[in-house]
Amino acid sequence: MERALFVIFAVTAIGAALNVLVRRHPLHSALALLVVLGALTGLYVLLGAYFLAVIQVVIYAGAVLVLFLFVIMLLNVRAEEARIERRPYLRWLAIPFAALLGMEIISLVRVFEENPSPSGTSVGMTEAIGRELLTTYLLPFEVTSILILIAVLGAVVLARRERR
Amino acid sequence: MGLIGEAVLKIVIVFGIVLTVLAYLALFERKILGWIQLRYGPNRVGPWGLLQPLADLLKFLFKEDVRPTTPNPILFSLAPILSLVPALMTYAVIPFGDRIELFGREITLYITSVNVGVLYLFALSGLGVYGIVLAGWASNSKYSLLGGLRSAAQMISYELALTLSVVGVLIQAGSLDLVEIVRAQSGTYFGIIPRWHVFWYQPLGFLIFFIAAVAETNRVPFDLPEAETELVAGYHTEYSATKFAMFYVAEYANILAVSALATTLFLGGWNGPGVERVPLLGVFYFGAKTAVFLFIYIWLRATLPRFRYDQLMRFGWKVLLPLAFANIVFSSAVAVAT
Amino acid sequence: MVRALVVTPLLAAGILGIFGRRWSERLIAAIGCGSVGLSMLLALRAFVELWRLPPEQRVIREPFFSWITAGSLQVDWGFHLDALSGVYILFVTFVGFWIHVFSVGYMRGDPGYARFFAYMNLFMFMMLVLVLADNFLVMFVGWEGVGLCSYLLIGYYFDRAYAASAAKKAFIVNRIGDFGFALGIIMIFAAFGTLRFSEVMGIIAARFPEPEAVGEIGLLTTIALLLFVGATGKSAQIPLHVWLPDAMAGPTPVSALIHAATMVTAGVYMIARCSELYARSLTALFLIAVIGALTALFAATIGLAQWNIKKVLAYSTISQLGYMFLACGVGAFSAAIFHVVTHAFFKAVLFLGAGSVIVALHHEEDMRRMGGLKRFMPLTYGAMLCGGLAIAGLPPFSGFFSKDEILWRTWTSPAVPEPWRHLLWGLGVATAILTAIYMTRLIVVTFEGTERFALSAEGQEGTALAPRESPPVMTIPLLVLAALSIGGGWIGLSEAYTGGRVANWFEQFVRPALASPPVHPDHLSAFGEEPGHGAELGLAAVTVLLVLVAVLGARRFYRRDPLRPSPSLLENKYYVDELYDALFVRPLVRGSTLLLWRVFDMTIIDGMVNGVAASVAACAALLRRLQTGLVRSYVVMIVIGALLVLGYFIFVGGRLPTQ
Amino acid sequence: MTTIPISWYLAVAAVLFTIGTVTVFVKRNAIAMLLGIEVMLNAANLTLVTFSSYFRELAGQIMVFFVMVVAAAEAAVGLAIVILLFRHRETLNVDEAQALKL
Repeated sequence: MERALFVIFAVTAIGAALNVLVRRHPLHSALALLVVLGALTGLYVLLGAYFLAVIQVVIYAGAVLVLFLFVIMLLNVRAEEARIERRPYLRWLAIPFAALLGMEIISLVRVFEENPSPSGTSVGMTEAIGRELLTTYLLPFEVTSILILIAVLGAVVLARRERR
Repeated sequence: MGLIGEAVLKIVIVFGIVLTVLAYLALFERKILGWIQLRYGPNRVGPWGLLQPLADLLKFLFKEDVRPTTPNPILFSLAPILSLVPALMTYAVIPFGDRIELFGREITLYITSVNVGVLYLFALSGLGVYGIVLAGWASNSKYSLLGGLRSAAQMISYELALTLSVVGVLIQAGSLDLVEIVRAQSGTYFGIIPRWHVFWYQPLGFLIFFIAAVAETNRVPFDLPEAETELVAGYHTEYSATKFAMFYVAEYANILAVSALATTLFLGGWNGPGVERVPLLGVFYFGAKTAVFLFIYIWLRATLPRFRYDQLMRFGWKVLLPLAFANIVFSSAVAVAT
Repeated sequence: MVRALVVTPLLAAGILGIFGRRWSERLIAAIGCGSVGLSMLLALRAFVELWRLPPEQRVIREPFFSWITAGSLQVDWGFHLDALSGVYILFVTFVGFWIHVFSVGYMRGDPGYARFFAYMNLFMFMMLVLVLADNFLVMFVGWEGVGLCSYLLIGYYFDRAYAASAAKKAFIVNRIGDFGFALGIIMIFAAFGTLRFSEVMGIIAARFPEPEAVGEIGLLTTIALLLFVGATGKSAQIPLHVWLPDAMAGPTPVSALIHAATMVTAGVYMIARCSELYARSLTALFLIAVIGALTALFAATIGLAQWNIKKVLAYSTISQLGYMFLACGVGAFSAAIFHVVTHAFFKAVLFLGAGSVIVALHHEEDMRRMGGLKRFMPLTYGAMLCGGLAIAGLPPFSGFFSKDEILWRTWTSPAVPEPWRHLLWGLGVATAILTAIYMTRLIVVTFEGTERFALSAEGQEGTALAPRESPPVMTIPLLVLAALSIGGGWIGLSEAYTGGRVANWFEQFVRPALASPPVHPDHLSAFGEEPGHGAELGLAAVTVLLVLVAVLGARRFYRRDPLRPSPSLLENKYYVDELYDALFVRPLVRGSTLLLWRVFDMTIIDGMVNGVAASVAACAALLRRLQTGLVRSYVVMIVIGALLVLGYFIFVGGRLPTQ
Repeated sequence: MTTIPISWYLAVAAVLFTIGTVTVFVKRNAIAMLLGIEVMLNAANLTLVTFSSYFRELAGQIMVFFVMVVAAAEAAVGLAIVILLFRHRETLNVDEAQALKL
């Protein structure tokens, strides 16, 4: 049951992520990302991180991605067209680096291969996270709130039409 | 197996009731609108027009499904579903009553109790935007697109105030679980005044919640996404037949859900005199309180003019949001003091 | 609660600093004083809570947040309230509050009203941090913070050159001391691996059962002496005393609060806080005692010859601080703290009284242009008289009890070898006599005799120019503090006066927080032989008698000729400033000009800077080809870089984490 | 409860991250690039949650929380820049926004 769910969510996530990559139209990419987020939510639930799972939907799906959709619709973005690269020979560089990446991923993942897998039911409860956020991580929390404030101001200033 | 059977049974019952209520909610609205405007309202189909919902249903099912020329036919069909499903999923966590004894076993009068219930509801309400936005986009029509755009901006803006207005309640109840929140509101102060959040420390939060909820469900006076005088019908201009019905039902489902939520969070849910002895009475109380909200919704529609778009944005960001913050500060102060 | 009492003044300082400019004086004063008043009430509550605990467990720890975590260095903002800091917060907030109230009247009409109160509140915050810190680093923050506020407030009238340079002088001289202090802290961490007071002192107590002998410069002595360098800077002891007299350029309440009652006693506080450390180094104790006694005498002689009323008080402060260090040096830490408290009361009275006089005479500070003010300002005169008698050490005023305690403890100190302790006692008594003389001189010259200030054209009182008694907002603090400088000493009444029936309350209270003095090898044989109460009373009687004679003599002497000139050596403060100028400042300036500027700066530094700039420009000419303006190529570079770094760690560096 | 080895989750995260990176490489549309960055962030989040859950250490989830907040901030500012770019250049192609290069 667990494994089946995991496989379903993992395959959905990867498939949808490929869709993000492949689709020409940003709106379709954004919707594929929505599916990725949903699948990840499922994985989070499997991992016992219920609070994050819900927050993932509220923040990412409910706010960030809607913002993307809004901008895509506002600007009436059209699908991307294929273009000719200026330095096509550089493409061949991809092969060695892809190989390097693959080796790195494999060797890193293998570090944890024999690791026993304790379950994580106790962590991830809202109360524990809230307590940690407002005690141990109070300073980062406050700094983040200031970051958000700056981002809001920055976005407003950037997107404002200049009055004449 | 018994537990799963019980759950399935409960889901079926709840959805049966909810869908029926939704159907009659449309009739209810038309009737009340009629009375307020000194008309009779629908009265042809059945006694007092009571069979009108059935007639509407048949009409929606058998009308032609007109499809515009659109580059996104799949999205066009998906949008109403995306709109309806989250709306119906909300009922999974709403507590209609406490537990009762039936056939010798204890049965809870809610489908499930989630320890992040409130967050679950906000997650669903956040997802509800997609249906409208995608409908606006996929219809390949200017009116629809504008409606969808407006809806996206409006719902993001008012969702903030909606979420923040509830924080006060959460602080007071000390839980995100809706059942726990309702339990926290049982009992009375001085033997007379119920311990509901709307009376104790959260009247401002209640007001903000209600206003933001009206905006969140795109109802008058915040119905700009479908403002008929400007946008024909906004995001669902191009929809007809079953797909239109889905939007229609989704809207009423949202209204009902939000009313039920307001009842749960602020008006003590199933609490009322005598509930301790006869738990089934709670369902009645719950229904009555929710009905009051439904009436207010319709009443608002009949009396208020629509906001202009800039007024709507200014109100949300410059009035409701600061008030919600003030309410959080106030609630924390109360929580610290008591 | 401890947090609240610390943070309240900081909040007020922030509010006043940001918004105060446009507010009315009334509002500023309300916030400025209100925050300190609130802090005072909270301190009182905290103290009562502490008081309720059984004596051996009188510690309240309140963690705040973790500040630095780097390797084995773990520094948290935590507050540590024990008997020692409890006494400190109580009198700091109390005296601080009344000085704030006084300032409401003193600073009236000043354009920088909000700035003044913001700095004062910030100072209160920093002082409380210093006192309540539970580790050396947070204490150092408070230590530097009060130094900063001191700098800001000395230079409060920054448009006047002498105030600005006095502020700089205070800052630089303190920097020398702080350097030693910082080195001491670093050594502590290197030696013990922690900075928390409780842990450090615990390790010291466990690891070093015996004190290091005189002349032995071991680990503890080194640390103790380095920390003591910091204390000499902050508490204006020889040779770093030169900044304090100049610090009088600030407004008078500042002098009262920072440069008399609270900040300058931080050195004493630090030594008492580390008493466990100091009690294990006879060398350091001996040096402290000698420097303290010498400073006390030396400053008292200068105080005899000054004409500026605030300068007299400044030298008096240095002298009294010398007493406190003497007490620490002989191992009588509780007596030192006791003197800190009484000194805070009577010195605050004296400074505020001086402030009242200065305001009445339109910012005249020269005693040669005062005289006869008794008639015009009876309340100020009364308060000053109380303060003066207290500092002179006449019973039953508070100064008597603390000073007597110090002298007695010096006489009987187990930590100082035989001839020295009696010699130190002699220095102390000589200082007491000098104190009585200069204080009598100050009061006589200021308040008695003929009026030497310029009256109005008619030369009559009642006209606009005649001095008037200050408003109640200034006299009430004076009276409150005067009352305390009369009665405040009874809390530390020595047992000798009751024949041992009533224990010394103050000492009983602070003893658990302090170490007991070490025993010098000379005294080991005589150990256990308690000197009697009779001896204590006898010595006290001798001192009081000498002081009384000094007061009466000085009164006669200065009434006859108040403007009697003093030896120029004294009037010029032993030419210490000139000496420092010739020894350090001028060589530094010349060396800086000739060597550092002309040679080092112009060729080497500028050459490096220009060379770096030129090489950067050359590299940039190459590197800017990478800046294609194509975002995607940047992304590719970032990712390739990340891949290479990761690859290095996985395949080359071999730093793969293993389970 | 869980019988899934930790490496499975990590492998999924690695693949997602790679796909996100390639998205950022390949797309010329600024919005699509931002979407690729979101995929990368989510992949990183997945590893954090995985470790957090397997080692029963809350810090990882707290970090995810912060990542989400920063992602929201990034999206807000990024999209504002996109709007600005569109207003000035009438395009979303980042390759055309290179007026400042030397």
